[in-house]
Amino acid sequence: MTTQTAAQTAGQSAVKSLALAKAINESLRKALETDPKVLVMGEDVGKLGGVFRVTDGLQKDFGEDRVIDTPLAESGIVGTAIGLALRGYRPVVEIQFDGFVFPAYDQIVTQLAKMHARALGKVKLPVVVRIPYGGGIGAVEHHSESPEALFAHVAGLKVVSPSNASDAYWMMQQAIQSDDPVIFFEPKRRYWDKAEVNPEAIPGPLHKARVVREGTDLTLAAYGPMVKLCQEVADAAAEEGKALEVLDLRSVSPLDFDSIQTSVEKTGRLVVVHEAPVFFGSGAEIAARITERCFYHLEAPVLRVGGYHAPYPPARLEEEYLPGLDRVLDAVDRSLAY
Amino acid sequence: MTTQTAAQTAGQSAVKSLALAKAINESLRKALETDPKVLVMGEDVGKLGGVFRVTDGLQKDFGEDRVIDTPLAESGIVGTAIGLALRGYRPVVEIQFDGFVFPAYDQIVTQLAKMHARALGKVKLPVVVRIPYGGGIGAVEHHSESPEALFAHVAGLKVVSPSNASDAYWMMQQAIQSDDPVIFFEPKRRYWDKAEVNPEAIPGPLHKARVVREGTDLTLAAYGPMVKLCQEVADAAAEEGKALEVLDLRSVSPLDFDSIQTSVEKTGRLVVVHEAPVFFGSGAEIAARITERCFYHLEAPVLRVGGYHAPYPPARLEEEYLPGLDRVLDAVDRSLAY
Amino acid sequence: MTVESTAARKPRRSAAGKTGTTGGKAAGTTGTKRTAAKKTTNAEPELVQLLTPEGKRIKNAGTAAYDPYVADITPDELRGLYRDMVLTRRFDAEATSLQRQGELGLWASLLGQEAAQIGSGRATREDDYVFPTYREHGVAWCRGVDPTNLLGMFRGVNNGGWDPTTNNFHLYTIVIGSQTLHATGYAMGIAKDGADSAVIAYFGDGASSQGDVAEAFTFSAVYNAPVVFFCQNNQWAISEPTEKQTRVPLYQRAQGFGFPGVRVDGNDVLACLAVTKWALERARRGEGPTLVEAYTYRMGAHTTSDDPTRYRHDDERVAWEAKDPIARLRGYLESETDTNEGFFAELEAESEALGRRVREVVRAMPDPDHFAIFENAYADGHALVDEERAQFAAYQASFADVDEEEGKER
Amino acid sequence: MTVESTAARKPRRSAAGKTGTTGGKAAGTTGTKRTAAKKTTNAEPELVQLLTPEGKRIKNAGTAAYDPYVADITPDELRGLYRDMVLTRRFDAEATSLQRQGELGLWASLLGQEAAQIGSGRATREDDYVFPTYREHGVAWCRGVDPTNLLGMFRGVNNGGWDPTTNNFHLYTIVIGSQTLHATGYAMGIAKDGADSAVIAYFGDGASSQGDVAEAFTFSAVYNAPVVFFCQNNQWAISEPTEKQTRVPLYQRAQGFGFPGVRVDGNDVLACLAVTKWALERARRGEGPTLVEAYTYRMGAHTTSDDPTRYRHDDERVAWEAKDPIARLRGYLESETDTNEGFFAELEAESEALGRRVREVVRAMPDPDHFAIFENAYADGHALVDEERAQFAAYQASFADVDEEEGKER
Ligand SMILES: Cc1ncc(C[n+]2csc(CCOP(=O)(O)OP(=O)(O)O)c2C)c(N)n1
Ligand SMILES: Cc1ncc(C[n+]2csc(CCOP(=O)(O)OP(=O)(O)O)c2C)c(N)n1
Ligand SMILES: [Mg+2]
Ligand SMILES: [Mg+2]
Repeated sequence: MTTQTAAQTAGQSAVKSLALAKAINESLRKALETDPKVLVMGEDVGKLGGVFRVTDGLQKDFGEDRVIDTPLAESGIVGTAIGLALRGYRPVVEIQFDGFVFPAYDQIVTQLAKMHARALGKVKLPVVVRIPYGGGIGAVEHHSESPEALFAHVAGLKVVSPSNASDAYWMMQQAIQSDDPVIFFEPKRRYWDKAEVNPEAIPGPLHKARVVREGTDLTLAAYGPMVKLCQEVADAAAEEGKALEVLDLRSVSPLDFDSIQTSVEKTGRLVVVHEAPVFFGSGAEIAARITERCFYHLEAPVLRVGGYHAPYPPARLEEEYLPGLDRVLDAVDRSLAY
Repeated sequence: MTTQTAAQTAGQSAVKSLALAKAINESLRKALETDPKVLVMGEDVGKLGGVFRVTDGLQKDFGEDRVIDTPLAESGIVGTAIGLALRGYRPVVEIQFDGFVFPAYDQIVTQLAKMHARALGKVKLPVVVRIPYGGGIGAVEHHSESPEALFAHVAGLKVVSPSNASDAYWMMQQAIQSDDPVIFFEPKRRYWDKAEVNPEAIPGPLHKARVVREGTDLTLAAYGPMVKLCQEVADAAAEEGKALEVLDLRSVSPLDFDSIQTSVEKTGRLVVVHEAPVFFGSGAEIAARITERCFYHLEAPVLRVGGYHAPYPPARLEEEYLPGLDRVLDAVDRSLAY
Repeated sequence: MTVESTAARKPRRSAAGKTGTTGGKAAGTTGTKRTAAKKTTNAEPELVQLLTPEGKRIKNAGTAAYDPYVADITPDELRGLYRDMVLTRRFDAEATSLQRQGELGLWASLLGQEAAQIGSGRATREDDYVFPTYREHGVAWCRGVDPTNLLGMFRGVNNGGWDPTTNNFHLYTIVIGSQTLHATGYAMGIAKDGADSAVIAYFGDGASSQGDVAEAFTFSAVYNAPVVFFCQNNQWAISEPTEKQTRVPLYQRAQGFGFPGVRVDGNDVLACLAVTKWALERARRGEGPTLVEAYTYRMGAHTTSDDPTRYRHDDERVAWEAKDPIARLRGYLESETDTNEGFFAELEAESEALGRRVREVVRAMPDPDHFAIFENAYADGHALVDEERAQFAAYQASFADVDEEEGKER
Repeated sequence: MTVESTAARKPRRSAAGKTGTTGGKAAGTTGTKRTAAKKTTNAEPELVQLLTPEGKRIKNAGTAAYDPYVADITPDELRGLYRDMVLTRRFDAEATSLQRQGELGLWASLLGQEAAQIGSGRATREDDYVFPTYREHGVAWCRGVDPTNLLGMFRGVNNGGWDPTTNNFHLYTIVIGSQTLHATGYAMGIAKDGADSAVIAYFGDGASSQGDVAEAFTFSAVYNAPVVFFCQNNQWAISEPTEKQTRVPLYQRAQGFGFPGVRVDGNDVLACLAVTKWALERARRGEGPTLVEAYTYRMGAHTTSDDPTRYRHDDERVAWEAKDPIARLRGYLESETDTNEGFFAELEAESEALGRRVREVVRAMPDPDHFAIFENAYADGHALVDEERAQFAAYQASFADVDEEEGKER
């Protein structure tokens, strides 16, 4: 089924430094190799290897029958993926950019999310919907959005977003193995960031947050592209003598409230950072539930840093629109001032 | 243009008791009469008058050119409404049930919401999207959902929901007059509830909350179908000597945080009630922002009562799924116990 | 409603005679004469019919392609089709009355569409897979789904009460058109597996307007998927006649996507059987998708919630009564086969028994356990669902405590 | 890529000869002979062409319907078309190089599609309304939109830098297919107004697969809306050839929705002008929608971010060079009109000047004010936007303070 050489396969067992996009590529390759039911589908995923090259080389090695260039119709892509899943396949679907998932939204919300429950558990839909998301790459309209809240609100879906290459590799493995549909948000501005990936050691469960940096003064919680920013914020704050704890939430649905709670019980302060608009965003849910869980521990209200309630602006304004070092530091200061 | 008799027209100037559905009907009639650019479009809105009879008699009186039965295609309905708006019309579009808005979601999110900004303000899209929503009517799947959070998160849209006939009449007038797209959620289980409507006195701005009942011990905030429930809860609590303040939020985007804040500064406690799932629902946004605004006033965390994170259940389970008197009272008790 | 009424609307503004009015190379006319194009657009489209409304067998050049598919049908098989239709209608009537009695919240009757459903349903092979809408009670019957299972969602105890994998009969799909894409994907999977089964997707005339259906046509054509799109054109989408969805006959939609479309008399069970078999065989042979438009009529209301007197004249319905699918086959059975009165009497008894059983089963259908809310939201679990289930349990338990304390008071 | 390659895929499984293989009444064959159907599916579809690649005027039975629309075209008008194409190409090349220089973030070149765009654009009347995709720089030119306005979104200073109501040229639409519905709605509005203008909606071969486009076909047919769907089939949707979107020629899609489709040589500006005029006139006369498929070729990359060497052979592009739309019209101008060298020389100078102006304007294009984030989110305002704007202002002001305090340090 695959044309990989033994040497290449052996090579995979070593820890290696990979860009995030390449880590997903290798993870898809691994899945295609291991499970003949895994398919990769989407616009331009074949010869081109996707506009970000995430599926580079896969069609060449696994054939057009498994790595499928689809017609330009997102509802059709997700709808047929559902049918393929009913037939026993495990499709990994690519939506080319965040802003183009909406034509598929009906199939995702009314069918993909609900069919398992509708069938009283008799059918499973192990479909992964990959969505490169977020801004910061100077793109035109519809190419920089962060719509994760619109999926997290929908029961029946799981929503995750890796922040680094190792998680990208492993979370993709786990998402494909999951019997539930998973919306897999890929932080496109981190596609080229490298990290060590060990394809032999699972770092942990798919929906568990990770403490990226320990601290005692305040908790910064983020996922996907904002984790790196929060680490930079923590560095900057450290210079001013503040010890921030940084949580990589990794999963948006479910949210790992236990881990956030543990951290907040220690620090007493929480700032949530995401690119998506603050209004009705993930930060709202986190703030509401953590305030309920940690009412007597919080020394300040949970603060949120994210996009404004306005359409994602043209590229030359995105620096102002997106959370950046200064804006997060400002929130940290405001929280600490309580 | 209209075949109404003078007597009928004169009759409209008197205060009258109308069912909520009928109030919307009269409001649409008024708009069709007043502004030749107003159109009503949707599936079965013509001869049938809509499955809930909200558009009853309108096609007969205003003709097929203004009250338009459309093909069965929600994206097409909203997409052509956008085109009509660009041509100077003010379409009021009906989505037959909450669960059927998703095929139109792409047009709503990527076009309707963003075109005014995209055009740097040069075009306006005064489109009203009417959606009968919510449960409690014993319906089959997709006919009982509350997707308002999925629209409130999207900048460029306004989202409102009346709780009674008078608001239904007036908010529809205001929504049609608005130069922004308005998603108008109609509480279908309250369609048959009557109230006094005065078609001559505007009760107030479209996006302003209203104190429905004054109280000092705790604030209950709701909109649409849950306002009546909250009034019942307040009645029940009053018997136990608790004075609950009830807020009818009326608008979900924008949310009238000022009014909520004012109330919470007085009561120190807030419970938000909606039918939609709690996770990533309106309650999250309200809790997060009010906690930030009223951090030192809150005696208890903001509590939320809403749907569970599961697909809307079959009708025989909806009583357990939906917020009811006991569940809200339970939350009130929990809040007061802090 | 006649076919003419689905033809093009009269021009909006007066069509002044002018050069170039008709394009010599427009798609409707490519490679043919203008008259042919006119014919396609305005004339009564041909309808595959094997039985006259009176039950006489038709054989001519137009039926030749389909005759072979019913050439060796036995009288027993014909009686089987008759039985299927009678029992399906009986079941449907029973469900309607159960709705009136409050046992069901809603019912979507198939009255009038028995031939379309039984003919096409009986054309499927066991290993074929069926994607219905919400009205395919007759197809479910052919697939061996216990009819009482169909009632769960209309009673409100579940959203689909059968295991779709047992009979290869998918759950009812309410969001119009969605299932055509699932069917296409499933068919793509069959092709990948190298199997020679096929898929049939049901949808209505109204559904033909949904973008999803067009996308299903595109995907199935591009991947040459073994799927039959079976459109029951029952003339109405709730209150909207077919001319609100299209100005040309629906079966013609297929051609522009590169596969054949055919209109069959949807009240002629033999024709529906033959045409569907033909289409399924095409799929099996790797010739890709087919659109079958079964031209029929919704004799009843859209659902029990609907009041068709608001939007259509009863004479339309009356006119269609003359084409009743059951009477038609009965005519044939009586005149052309050795079917005797005993068969009809026995069937009547069987029909009564079915009605009784349906009533009993429905009335005994228990309400779901409250915790069913949380079951099956996810296959692999979800932390929040667990948390909410636990809270719900505690909350429910608090009433149990109160109940205990207060005894019978609450 | 030849037309054959958009024909039906070879059967998945061997097509054993069997009775009933071809349906006598399938849509492709209704009222015609099987050979005709075969022709439609497999043969080279007819292409409306008025100029050979060498620039010779073609007149025959196939062009008769369209000839009248260019019968009285003057040499000056022909030179005008030539000028439009040359300047558009020049503008496009300038934009491409501005992207390479970092002045634009992205550019979507129309290279090769000048005739399709100028021919159709020049067919529109001032009161017609145009809905483009993101590549209609030539149409924008015909509509009188200052080309530098098109660059704003590619530079990242706005999402559409012109007032669509000034030239009846809508903003570029990036979500594939969406604008076909806006066009249909706009056309419905024209019909309601009783006006006799028309709408033209542009989209690509890839876009033809989107459900929205099919819904636009349905709505426009049902309401008989005065709209022309102008599909530039440039053979590629990023890396996907047209056969990933359809297995029959795209113009045939229209027929199944009840309106004509016609394929025109998209590299023949005269044919594009004539066919589009014909289609717009149909719309004006109240005869409803038309689909025009302009068969052309994307000579460059999809956008400046794309690398076509990954997915297509350069000989394909080279083959299409022989059909260059500008060279073709030049051939005609030189052989059939009195156009002299002076015209070409002047045009060259004008072209240089345009390039210079574009460069200058772009380089001087200011970044938007930061507060533009909040402008125009709503027409009537929104409390949260006001609140966030105020917070943003305070936040920005805090830096001003710091800047003041720290002087040049920050
Ligand atoms: C996406 C969507 N929109 C609207 C509805 C509401 N609805 C239910 S059935 C129906 C009409 C369907 O007509 P048709 O496709 O002809 O099928 P029929 O009911 O006649 O069998 C409508 C509008 C729906 N179920 N789904
Ligand atoms: C809904 C949607 N999906 C995906 C994309 C990404 N995308 C941009 S252009 C393009 C290809 C379009 O091809 P075609 O319609 O042939 O137009 P062309 O670019 O060839 O002019 C794609 C897939 C998009 N813009 N919108
Ligand atoms: Mg129907
Ligand atoms: Mg293209």
